[in-house]
Amino acid sequence: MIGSASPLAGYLLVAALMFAIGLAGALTRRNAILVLIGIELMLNAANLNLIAFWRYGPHPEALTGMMFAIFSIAVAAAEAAVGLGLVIQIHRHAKTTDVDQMNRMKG
Amino acid sequence: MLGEGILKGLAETAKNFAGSYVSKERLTTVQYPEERIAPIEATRDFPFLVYDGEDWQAGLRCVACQICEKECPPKCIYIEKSKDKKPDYVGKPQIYPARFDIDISVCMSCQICVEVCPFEAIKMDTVFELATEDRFGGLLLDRSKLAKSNEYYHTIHPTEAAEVDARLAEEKAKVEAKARAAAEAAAAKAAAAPAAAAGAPAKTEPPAVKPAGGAE
Amino acid sequence: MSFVFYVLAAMTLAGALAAVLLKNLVHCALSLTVAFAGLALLFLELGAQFVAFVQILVYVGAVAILVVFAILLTRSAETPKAGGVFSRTWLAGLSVAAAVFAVLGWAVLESTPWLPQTTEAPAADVEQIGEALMSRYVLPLEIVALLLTAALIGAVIVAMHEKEGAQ
Amino acid sequence: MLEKADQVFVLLLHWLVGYLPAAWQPAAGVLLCVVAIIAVYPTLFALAVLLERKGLGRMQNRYGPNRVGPFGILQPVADGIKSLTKEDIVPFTADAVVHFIAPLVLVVAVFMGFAVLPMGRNMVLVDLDASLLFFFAMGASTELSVFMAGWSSRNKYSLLGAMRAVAQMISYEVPLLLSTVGVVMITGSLSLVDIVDAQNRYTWGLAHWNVFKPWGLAGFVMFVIASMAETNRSPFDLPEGESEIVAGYFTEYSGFKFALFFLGEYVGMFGIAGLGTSLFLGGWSSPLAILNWVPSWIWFFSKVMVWICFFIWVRGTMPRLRQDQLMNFAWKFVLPMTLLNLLVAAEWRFVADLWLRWIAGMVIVVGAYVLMGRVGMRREHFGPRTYRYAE
Amino acid sequence: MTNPATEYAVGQRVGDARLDGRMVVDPDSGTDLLEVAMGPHHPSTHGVFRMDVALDGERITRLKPVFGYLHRNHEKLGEGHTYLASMPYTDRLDYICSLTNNWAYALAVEKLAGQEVPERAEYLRVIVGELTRVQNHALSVGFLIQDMGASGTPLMYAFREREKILDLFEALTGSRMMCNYMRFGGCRVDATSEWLDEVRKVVAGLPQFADEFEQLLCTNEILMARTQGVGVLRPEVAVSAGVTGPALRASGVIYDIRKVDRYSIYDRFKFKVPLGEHGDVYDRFMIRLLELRESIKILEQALKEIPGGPVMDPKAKIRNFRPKAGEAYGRIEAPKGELGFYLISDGGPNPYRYRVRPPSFVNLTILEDMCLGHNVADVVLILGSVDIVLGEVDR
Amino acid sequence: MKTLEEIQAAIEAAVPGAGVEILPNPAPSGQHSLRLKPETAVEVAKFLRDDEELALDYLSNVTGVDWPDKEIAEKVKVTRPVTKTVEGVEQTAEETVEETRKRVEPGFLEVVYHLFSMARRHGPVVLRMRTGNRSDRVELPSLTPVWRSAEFQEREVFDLYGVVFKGHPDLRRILMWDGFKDHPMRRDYVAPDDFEYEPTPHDEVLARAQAHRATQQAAAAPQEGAGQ
Repeated sequence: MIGSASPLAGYLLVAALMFAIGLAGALTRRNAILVLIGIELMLNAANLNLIAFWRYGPHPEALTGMMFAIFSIAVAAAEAAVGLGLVIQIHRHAKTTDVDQMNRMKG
Repeated sequence: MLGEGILKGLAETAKNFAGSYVSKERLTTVQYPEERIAPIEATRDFPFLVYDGEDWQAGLRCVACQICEKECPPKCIYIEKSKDKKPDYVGKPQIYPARFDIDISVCMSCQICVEVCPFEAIKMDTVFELATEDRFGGLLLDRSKLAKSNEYYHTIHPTEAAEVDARLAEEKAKVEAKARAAAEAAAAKAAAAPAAAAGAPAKTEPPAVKPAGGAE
Repeated sequence: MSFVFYVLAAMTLAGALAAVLLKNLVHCALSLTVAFAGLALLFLELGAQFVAFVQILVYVGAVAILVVFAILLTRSAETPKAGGVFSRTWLAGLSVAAAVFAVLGWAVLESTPWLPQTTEAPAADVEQIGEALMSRYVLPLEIVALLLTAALIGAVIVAMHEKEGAQ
Repeated sequence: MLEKADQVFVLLLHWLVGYLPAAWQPAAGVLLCVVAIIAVYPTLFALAVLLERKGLGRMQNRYGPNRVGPFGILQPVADGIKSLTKEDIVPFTADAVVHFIAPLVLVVAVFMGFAVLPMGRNMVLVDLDASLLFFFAMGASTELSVFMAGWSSRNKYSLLGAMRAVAQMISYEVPLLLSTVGVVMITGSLSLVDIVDAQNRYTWGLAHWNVFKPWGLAGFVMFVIASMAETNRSPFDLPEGESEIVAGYFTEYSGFKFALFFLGEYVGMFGIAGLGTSLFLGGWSSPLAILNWVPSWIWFFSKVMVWICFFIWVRGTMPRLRQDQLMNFAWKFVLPMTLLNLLVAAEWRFVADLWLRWIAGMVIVVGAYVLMGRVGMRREHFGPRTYRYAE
Repeated sequence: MTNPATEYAVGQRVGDARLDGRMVVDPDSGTDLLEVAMGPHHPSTHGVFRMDVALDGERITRLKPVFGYLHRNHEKLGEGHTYLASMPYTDRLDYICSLTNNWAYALAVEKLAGQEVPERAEYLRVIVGELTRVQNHALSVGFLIQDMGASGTPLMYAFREREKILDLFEALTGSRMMCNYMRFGGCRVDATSEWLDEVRKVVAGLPQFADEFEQLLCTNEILMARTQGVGVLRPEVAVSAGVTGPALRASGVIYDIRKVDRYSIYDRFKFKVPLGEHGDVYDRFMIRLLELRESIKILEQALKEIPGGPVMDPKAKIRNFRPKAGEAYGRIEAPKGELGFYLISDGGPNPYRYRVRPPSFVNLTILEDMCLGHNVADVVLILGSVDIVLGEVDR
Repeated sequence: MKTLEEIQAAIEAAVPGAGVEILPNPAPSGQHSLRLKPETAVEVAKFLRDDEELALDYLSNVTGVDWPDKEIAEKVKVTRPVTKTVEGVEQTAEETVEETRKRVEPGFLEVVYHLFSMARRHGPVVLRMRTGNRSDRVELPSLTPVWRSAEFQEREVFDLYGVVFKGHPDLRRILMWDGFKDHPMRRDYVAPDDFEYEPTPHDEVLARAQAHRATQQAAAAPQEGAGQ
C-alpha cells in the first residue's frame, strides 16, 4: 500500500512511528534519563520529517528543511546537555533518577 | 618555556637511539645462547664436592662430618655416614659420606657450607643451566652428580683453588713430616719399620669433567 | 520505496523500540545510538549528506556518549529497583502515544495523493549549505550559536559540584 | 613511465574492473578498493608494531624483538598467530553481546575513515563533498566502542579506563576539529581531495604545504597534540595507563578480540596520520618540485610512516599526564590556541601584503604560545627547582 | 647545618598523630564511591601489595594498605638459626640492596658482641654500600617514572647502569643480588686491586649517567606537572610517622644516620645531604638523584683512600659464635631509610630475639595520608616515591 | 644526652608516680632500657617527646619479645624438724636438708620501643613494657597517639605476639590474614601441619613429613569410601 504511494509517505510514517515510540518512552519510563532518550527520539523523528519534506518538497534548492534539521540538531544537543546535567544534579540531591519519586521542588 | 624539557628529553632519547647502534657502552645486551659473557671467577651458585685423583668415590675429600648439614641455613644438605672407613688424601682412615644429597631447589647459594667446611671438600660451582623437567628428583643432586674433580675446580676458580691446594699441600707436608719423624724415630728405635704410609694420591689424570655452561 | 529504505527504517525503529523497552539503561543508550545511526543512513538515502554526517557526529559521537556518561554518573540507578521499569501511569502514557500515532498515521495516509512525487534528488553540496547559513539563515545561526553557548555554560553550572575545587 | 608508476594502482584497478560487465563496474571498483585498504593497513599495522618495538628498544638501549626471522621481521606474524590461537576469555559477569560487538565497532569505524583519504593522485575511494566531516563523524563513533568495551567487561579498571577514554576523546575532538578549520578556511573546501590539490603547487621549487605557513604550523602542532590524545598515544595514553588501571578498557579482552582493539588503535593512528598529512603536509605531493617523479602514493605512505615514527619517539620519551592535567591542557591550552589560530588564518586570508601577513601571523602564534605556556605553568605551580644541602 | 631554617625545629609537635596531617575528604560528594582493590596483582604495586581504595570518580577517599602476601616469618627463622646462618637471609629482605642489609645485621651483631672491624673491611663496606645506594636510587627513580607511564625508557637506563654495578658485586662476592658478603668482624673475602680498578672505572662513568638522567627527566614539563605538589609530606608528620631516608630528607628534615651516628667510617668522607623543601613526589625524586651524586663523591674518596690490611678481625669466630647475654640495636642508613636490627642474646648460638626494623614497612605508615584527595594515577606515583620493597615490608 | 638515671629522675619529676625503672643490659652495646608502668606509659611517652632537652621525637623501632613461663629448678636449704629416736628416746632436732624445688616463673610479653631524637640527634632510649602474663592480661597502652610510627609496628606486635594495644586506632592483623588464629612469633607456637612435599626430608622434617602423609591418607580414605 505504502509502496505504491509516494515515497514521502513512507518516511513520514516512519517518523510518526518513531515519534510515537519516543513519546511512549518519555511518558511511561520511570528513569529520567530514559525520559530524555524518549525526547531525543521525538526530536529525531521531527528531523526525519524535515529532511523528507526538503527532499520531496517543492523548493529543495531553498534548503529550508535541511536548515531546520541542522538547527534542530544543534538545539537537541543543547537540550541533551542541559537535561542530563539536570538529571545528574537531581540524582545528587535526591539519590534517585526515578521520575515518580521526583515530586518535590525542594531538595 | 613550555616544551623545553620535552624537547630536551626527545634529544636525549634520540641520542640513545643513535648511540645504541654505534656504542657498545650503550647497547650492553648479550645475546645469550650464542654469545656469553666471560665467566667471573668469584661467581657461585650451587655447591659441589671436590675429589682428588681419578676415582671420585675414592678421592672424595668429604669425611661426612656433617658440619655443613648443621650450618646450612635452608637445610638442603642431607648426609649419611658410612659404616666403614677409607683413607683420605693424607692416608688417614676416615669415614666417608654414604649418602650426600643437596636439594638445589631449596639451596640458596649462600656459600656457608663452603665457609664452615674444615676439609675443603665442598665448593661452589658456576653451572647455571640446570633446567630440568623433573621438579623434585631432577633438582636433588646426589653424590655422583655432586662430585667434581679438583681440576674442574681449578678451571672455574683458579685463584681460590690454588690457595686451597697450597694449604692442603702444606698440611699434607706437615703430616708427612710428622709421620716421617715418627717413622724415623721408630726406625731409630727399632730400626725395622719401612718408611711412611705415603700412598698419597699424586695428581694423576682424573676423567676430565667438562666445565659446562658459562665457561666459554 | 526501495529495499534499502525498508532495511533502514526497520533498523531505526527497532533501535528506537529497544531504547525505550530494554531494562538495562546502558543497553537503552546503545540501542539509541543504533536508532541515531539508522536515521543518519536514512538522511543519506534522502541525499542529505551533510546532515547525515552532522547527525553521526553530534548524536552518535556526542549525545549518546553524554547519555552514557549520565547513566554511569547515576550508577546506583542503573539497575531497576522494585516497582518495575515503567511508571505508575504507563497505561495513560501508552494510550496517549498510540493516539498520537493514530492521528499522525491517519493524516499521512489520508494526504498521500496530495504528496509530491518528485524523485530526482536535489543537489545540496556543502558550499550551498554554507552560503545559505551565512546569508539567508545568518540570524538563526547566530541565535543557535548563542543558545549553544548558553546551554554549554548552563550545563556546566548545573552539573558542577557545589563546592569549590571539585570537578 | 613515471606517470605509469604514479598511477599504477589506478591503472591496475581499471584493468581488473574492465573485465566485468559495465553494470557491475562501479560496485566492483569500490569493492576492490575496500579490499585493498583492508589488506594494506593491517600490513602497515604489523610493520608499525615491529617498528615501535624495535624503535623503543633502541631508544632504551635494547635490541628489541630479533628472534623471529631475520632481524625479527617475522615477529608480527608470530604475534598474530599467538593472538589468533589464544583462548578468548569473556568474564563471567560480562555483558557478552556488547563485549563481543565493541572491538568490531571500533575496527569498522576506524576503517570507514579511510574511504575519504586521498592516498595518491586519483587514489581516493569516494571523493565526498564533506569528506573532512565524514572522517570526524567516523572518528567520533570510535568512542562508543571504547565505552562499550569498558562497560561490558564489568571490571572496575575497565570502567575507569572507558570513562577516561571517552572524556579524553570528546575533549580532544574539539581542538582536533578546530585545528583543521584554519585549513578549511584558507582552502575553502571540506573535501580532502581539494585540500591536497591546493597544496600541490610550487614556488621556487618548494611546495605550498600548509605547515609552512604560520597558521598551518600552529594548526599542525595542535593537530599533532590532539591526534596523540585522540588515538590514546603516550603521553596521552591514560585510558590504557598500564601502571594505574592495568590496561584500561581492554583489560578483560584476550586473544583475537584484543588483537582487534590493537589493530583498531593502530589503524586509527594511520587514519589520523593520513588526515594530518593531507591537511598540513601536502598529502601525496612531494616537498620539492624536482622530486615530483617519485610516485605520489610513496610520498603519502612515507609521510604517514614518519608521523608514526614520531609517535613512537614521543612514546619512548614521555611520562604520562594525569586526567585533570589532560583536561586542563585540552581546554585551557590547546583549545584557545586553536581558536587563536582561526584568527591567524583569517588574518592570512584577508591581509594581502605578503610580509605583513607573515610577520603578523608568526608574532601572534609564537607570542600566544610563549605567553600561554608561561601562564599555564605558573597557574599549575610547577617549574624547575633548586635544592639545598646540609653538611 | 647550612640552612637552619629547614632544620626540624624542636617544639613543633603533632598533637593527635593520627588525625594531624590528614587531608579531610568529603566522602559524600553526590556520586557513588567505587571500591577498587589495587593489587595484589597490579602492575605498579612493586610486588604483591594491595591497596583497598575507595574512589569518588578518580579521587581517593580512603586507602588501606594490605600486605603480608610475602610474609615468611623472617624473624622466626632468625630465631631458629645461628647468627651466621641469618646472614644470607638478610639478603632477601630488601632484595635490591642485599649488601646494606648485610651491613646492618653485621653492625648489630658487632654491637652485641663488641667486635672490631679492620679498616680495610670498613672501606670495602662503604664502597659496596654506596654502590648499593647508587643502584637502588637509580632503580627506584626508574620505577617511579615507569609508574608515571614512561614506556620503560628511564628504567632501562637505570638497569643498564645497575648491570655494571651488579657485575662488580658478582666479581667481589660471587653473587649479583644475594651477596652474603659481610661477616661479624669484617668481610668474607678481600677485594683484589683489579676489582678496585673496575670500580673506579664504573664510578667514573656514573656522573655521565646522572647527567643523562637529569637531562631526560628533571625539567620535563609533564613530569613536573605530575609530581610537583603531589603527595606532600609535611616534616612534622614525617618525623612522627618515623619516615626515614630520602623521603624524610625530601620533607626538609636533616637526618642522615651516616651523619648522625657516624657509624663505620663515614666521618672520614666529605659529603652533603640534599634537602627538599616541599616534601612532594618531585622532591623525593630529585633527592634520590642528588644523593646518587653524593654517593659517587663518597665512592671516589673511599677508592682513593682505601688502605691495605686484613678484611677480617682475626679474633672473629665463624663457627660456634655465641655472644654473651644482652641486647643491641644497630642501625644504618640503608638506601630506603633506617634499617635496624634488634638482637637479644641469651648466650646461645641462636639469637633469642631477632628483629628487623625495615624502612619500607615504617615508611608505608603514612601512605594513606599522602594519597587522600589525590587521583588513582597519583597513588601509584606516591607509592613509587616511597620506594618500598615487599620482601622487606612483609618479611 | 642525659644519662639514663637523669632521664629517670626527669620523668619522675614530670610525671609523679611514673614508676620507671632501669633495666641494665650486660652486652657491650650498653643500651640499657627503661621499664615503664603501663598505667603511666602514655604520659611518660608524651613527656619524653615534648621535653625540650630530650626531644625524643622519633620512634624508630617497636617490637615484641616473648618470655615464656620458666621452670626454675633451684636448690634450697630447708631446715625442718626431724624426729629421731635416739636410744629409745624420741628427740626432735632441727636438721638442714638441701632439696630441689621447682618453681615456675610466670612468663610475660614485652614490648620494646627504640626512641631517637631527630631534633637533638641523640639516642637510642629504649623503653620496655611488660604484660601481666601471656594469656589473658596482655593489654598494654598504645603509643600510636604519641608517635605515629608505632601504628603499623604495634599492629605487627599484636599480630605476631598477641599484645593488645589499648588506644590503637586500627588494631587489626597486618602480616597474617584476618582469619588466622594464633600468634606465630610466640616461642611456644606450633606450626600447622601443612607443608608440601620436600625431596630431601630428613631428621625431624622426615618424621613430620611421614606424620603429615599419614594424616592426609587417613583424611583421604573415608572420602574415597563415601564417594563410591
